[in-house]
Amino acid sequence: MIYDWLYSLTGSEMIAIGVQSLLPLYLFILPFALVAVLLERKVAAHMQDRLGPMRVGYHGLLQTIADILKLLQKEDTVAADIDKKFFDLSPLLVFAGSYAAFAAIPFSGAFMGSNIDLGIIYIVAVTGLVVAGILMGGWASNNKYSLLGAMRAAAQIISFEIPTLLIVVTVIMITGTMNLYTMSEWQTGYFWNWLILGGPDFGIAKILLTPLMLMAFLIIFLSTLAEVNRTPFDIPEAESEIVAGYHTEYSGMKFAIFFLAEYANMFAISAVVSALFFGGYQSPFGYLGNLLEIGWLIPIEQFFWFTAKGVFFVLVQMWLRWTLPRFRVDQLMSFCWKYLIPISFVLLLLVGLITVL
Amino acid sequence: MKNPEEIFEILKDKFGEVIIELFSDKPTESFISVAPLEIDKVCLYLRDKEGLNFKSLMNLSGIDDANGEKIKDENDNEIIQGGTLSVFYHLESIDLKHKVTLKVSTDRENPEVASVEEIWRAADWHEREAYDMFGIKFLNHHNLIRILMPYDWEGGYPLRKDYQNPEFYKGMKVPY
Amino acid sequence: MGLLDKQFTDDNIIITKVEDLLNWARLSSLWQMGFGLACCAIEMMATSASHYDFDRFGVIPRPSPRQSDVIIISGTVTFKMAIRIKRLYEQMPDHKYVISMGSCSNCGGPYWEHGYHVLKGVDRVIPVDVYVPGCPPRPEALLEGLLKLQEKIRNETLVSKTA
Amino acid sequence: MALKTEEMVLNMGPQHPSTHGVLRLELVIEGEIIKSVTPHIGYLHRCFEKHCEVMTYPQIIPYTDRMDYLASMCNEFGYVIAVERLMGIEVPERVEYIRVIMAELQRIASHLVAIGTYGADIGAFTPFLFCFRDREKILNLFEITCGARLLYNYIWIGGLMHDLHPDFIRLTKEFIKEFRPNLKELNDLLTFNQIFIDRTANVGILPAETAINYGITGPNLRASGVNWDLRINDPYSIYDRFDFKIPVGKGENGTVGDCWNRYYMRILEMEESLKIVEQAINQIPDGDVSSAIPKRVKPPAGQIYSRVENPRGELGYFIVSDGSVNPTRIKVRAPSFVNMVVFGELCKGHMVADVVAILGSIDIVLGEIDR
Repeated sequence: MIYDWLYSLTGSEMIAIGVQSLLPLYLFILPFALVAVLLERKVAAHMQDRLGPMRVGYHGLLQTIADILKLLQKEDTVAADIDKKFFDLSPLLVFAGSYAAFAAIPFSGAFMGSNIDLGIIYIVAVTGLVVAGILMGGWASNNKYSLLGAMRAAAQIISFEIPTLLIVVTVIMITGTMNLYTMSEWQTGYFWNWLILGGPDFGIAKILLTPLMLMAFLIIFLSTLAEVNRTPFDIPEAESEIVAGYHTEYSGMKFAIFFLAEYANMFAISAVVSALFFGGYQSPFGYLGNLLEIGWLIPIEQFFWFTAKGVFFVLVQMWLRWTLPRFRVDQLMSFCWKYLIPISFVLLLLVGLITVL
Repeated sequence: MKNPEEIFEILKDKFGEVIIELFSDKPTESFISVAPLEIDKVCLYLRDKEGLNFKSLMNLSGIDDANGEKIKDENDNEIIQGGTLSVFYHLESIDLKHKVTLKVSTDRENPEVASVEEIWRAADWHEREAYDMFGIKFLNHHNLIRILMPYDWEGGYPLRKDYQNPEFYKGMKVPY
Repeated sequence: MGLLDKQFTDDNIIITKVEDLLNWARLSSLWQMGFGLACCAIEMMATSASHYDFDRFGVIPRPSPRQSDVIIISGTVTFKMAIRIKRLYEQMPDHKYVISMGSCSNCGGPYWEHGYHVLKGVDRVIPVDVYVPGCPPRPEALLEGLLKLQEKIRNETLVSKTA
Repeated sequence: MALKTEEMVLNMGPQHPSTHGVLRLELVIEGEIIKSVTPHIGYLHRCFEKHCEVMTYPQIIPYTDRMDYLASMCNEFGYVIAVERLMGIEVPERVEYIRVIMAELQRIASHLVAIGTYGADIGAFTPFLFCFRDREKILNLFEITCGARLLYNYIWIGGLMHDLHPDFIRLTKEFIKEFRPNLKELNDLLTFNQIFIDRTANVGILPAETAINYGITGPNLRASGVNWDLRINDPYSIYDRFDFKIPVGKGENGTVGDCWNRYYMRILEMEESLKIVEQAINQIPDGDVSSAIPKRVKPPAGQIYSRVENPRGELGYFIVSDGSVNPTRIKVRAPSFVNMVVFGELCKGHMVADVVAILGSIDIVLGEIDR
């Protein structure tokens, strides 16, 4: 859609692809990260009876911009005895992983980076790059805290991929597609058509599916939360134990890229969760565009709803972060292997039975 | 509940020569003077003997008596020669609620005291501190190294009365 | 200011404006190294806590020296610690600032005379930008010290000094 | 064939977010499992005992403030009691009451820091700020009393620096009224949070026998199930006039003497301290607070070991006097210093994350360990 329009505008495939692939970065990820960092600080501050940044701009609106500008100016320290190549590559890989995930995320009916059929599987797979990046950075830093953080991250992310994938498979069994666009379209209509409430097909299956889907949502939310290392699963960068985890040795812009990737990731998982269970970009109450018969309003509305759902889950993540303590590494593992994985297996079985019936 | 006099009598009967004297002049608390190399045996007895039960060591404290001869060295600094360094032990029984104070005095030039670290683990760091500050050597202590001062401090034992500051430590000036 | 530092020999309007922007960024995002030494550290924590809220000025504690811009020497520096402080300071990337908080780190404080193990002033090992007096300084005093530091950063320049 | 593994030595500190100051821990770890821990202290050794030998008795009071800087009032309290016992001074009733009020308020403030930082160690940052918010109110009470927020020099030998502010009683009552709900909120947020309990229960168990042998005192000893509090068992000042309980660890969520118990003791103790403050401000008599301050502090020759219950345990002052204006020797039996010895023993076999949990539960203050 956007691609077609760009193609007709410029007449060059290359430019169209180039512009389209960079669009999410400039239109969404960077502004979102800027807003999210500030939002996190403000949300945290207000939860803690504080005010948060107040001095730059109105209520500290420019705080993140100042931070980025400052980080740009900082010296890029390279300690002796580090593996320079991997050290430099690591933040890029981490960012690439979270950035590539945005390619398959349907922001609205008219705009998604790439409408690939494997959508959801692709996202789960490509975020695996993050592990490689973190492990690389932790190892190359030649710092024991970084190494510990990286090892924890690797163990954690790989373990939590399993329940995530199991739930994804469960969802695929119901929807019959891996394409996120088709999946969102499938949940069209009003909010009772969302998968969390059993999907659009009425009947006994919907009633049976609803509680199962609620559980599935909880599991995938928790396991993706663990995949992006947010509290209560933030053990790879547990500040009070291993200083700053895998990015202990990073300074300046490289650190900023890690930071950016973290916030991009936060949105990515919220987007996946809302695309799977909450109708993706679908509005819960029908469209204003349909009512007023303005065709171009619908994609914009859809974009709004999608962002709203995403930001809502990001806010939930922040809320959890500033409320809960953190797990220990073995508790985290047993939580995954003893609870999440068996439960998701059972869910898979039950949902399989229901869909067969 | 026993008062220091009774404990002194018990110890005197048991150990004889080792227990030297009971000092008690009010208003201060009384203490029992013990020979430095036998203190561990006395303490073990005090801990395990029924009716004494001194299960906990409240405090262990070194002290420089500064009772030696004050002379001037070649740099015109006053140093003390001879005399004693002492160690005070404050014991307490939590179940019987009585306390006793022991004191050992040892030679300033070669201060050696038997360690009670095996008897009360609490003494571990206290003894290391006394070693660090006064240079009192606790025999049979498993890890008698400096604790508060840097491990490579060469300026001597700071709480001795004749301690002189070194001029520099690792390139940093010590005096103001 | 990184690569551009002191690279220009004469001042002009563009440089001045760029300078202002860069200085503004630096002074409004001073990340503090989360590192306390002694009594003053408690007041430093109180300054970060809800009542005084360091975050208003964009100051957040970072656990790693690599990511911090300002180190607040909050308390008595002993010889054993001085070596480590020097090392921490060296580990911080450039554009680093030092606030010496409290009498002890200014000059040895109450331990100046008989403190055989106290470094009499942290400026004997690392350069200090702002001294905050007090034993311990009140949080307001630390905030004032931070504002003074911001003022100092505001007047930094890309132009190399002449004569 | 088994893989060859190597032990790794991890240096935690002196600059580390959760060593509560400048402690250095040398951890030998295998993977995440702790093989042994060696604490290295002395990074804040400020020569307190040397200063005592050259200062006069009243001049030492400000230095005692700076030992356990979270509980300055209690430190002063302990010191002046020791000197008063040595000199045989009787202080007026009003002074005793004010001292007790101050010491108990200080105990609450100190426990708030301990609890807050413990929450931060476990990963919950918000309770830390909530605790500091409440602590700020206590500091305001101290501030109207003596003008200082942290290091007071308020309790003098034989009396006080000056009398209470006229508003003090009213403000303290207001504080108590505000603080009780906040304490409940803290319990809901942190104490009975399941993740928090999972992290701290059954971790770092300290049996009573070991605790006594290691000389552990204070909340840490009581968490191990030993009912031992100097305010009851060896009463000083006027503590025998108040009605309060000594909380003892029961192992509600795990074993007696684990980290959670040690943490929970502090919550319970704050409630008891509130009770003491309430009773004291209701009973406080009128009087002159400076009538018993001696013109010249010159104790007779002799020695005394005097101790008080600090927020962290038994704070003892061993004072040797030769009859002059400055003491020959003052040795401080700092509770944190003694409590820290057992740390290496507690950590064995646990994980890296547990090290900070155990360290936080012991609640050390480095200023007191190193002096």
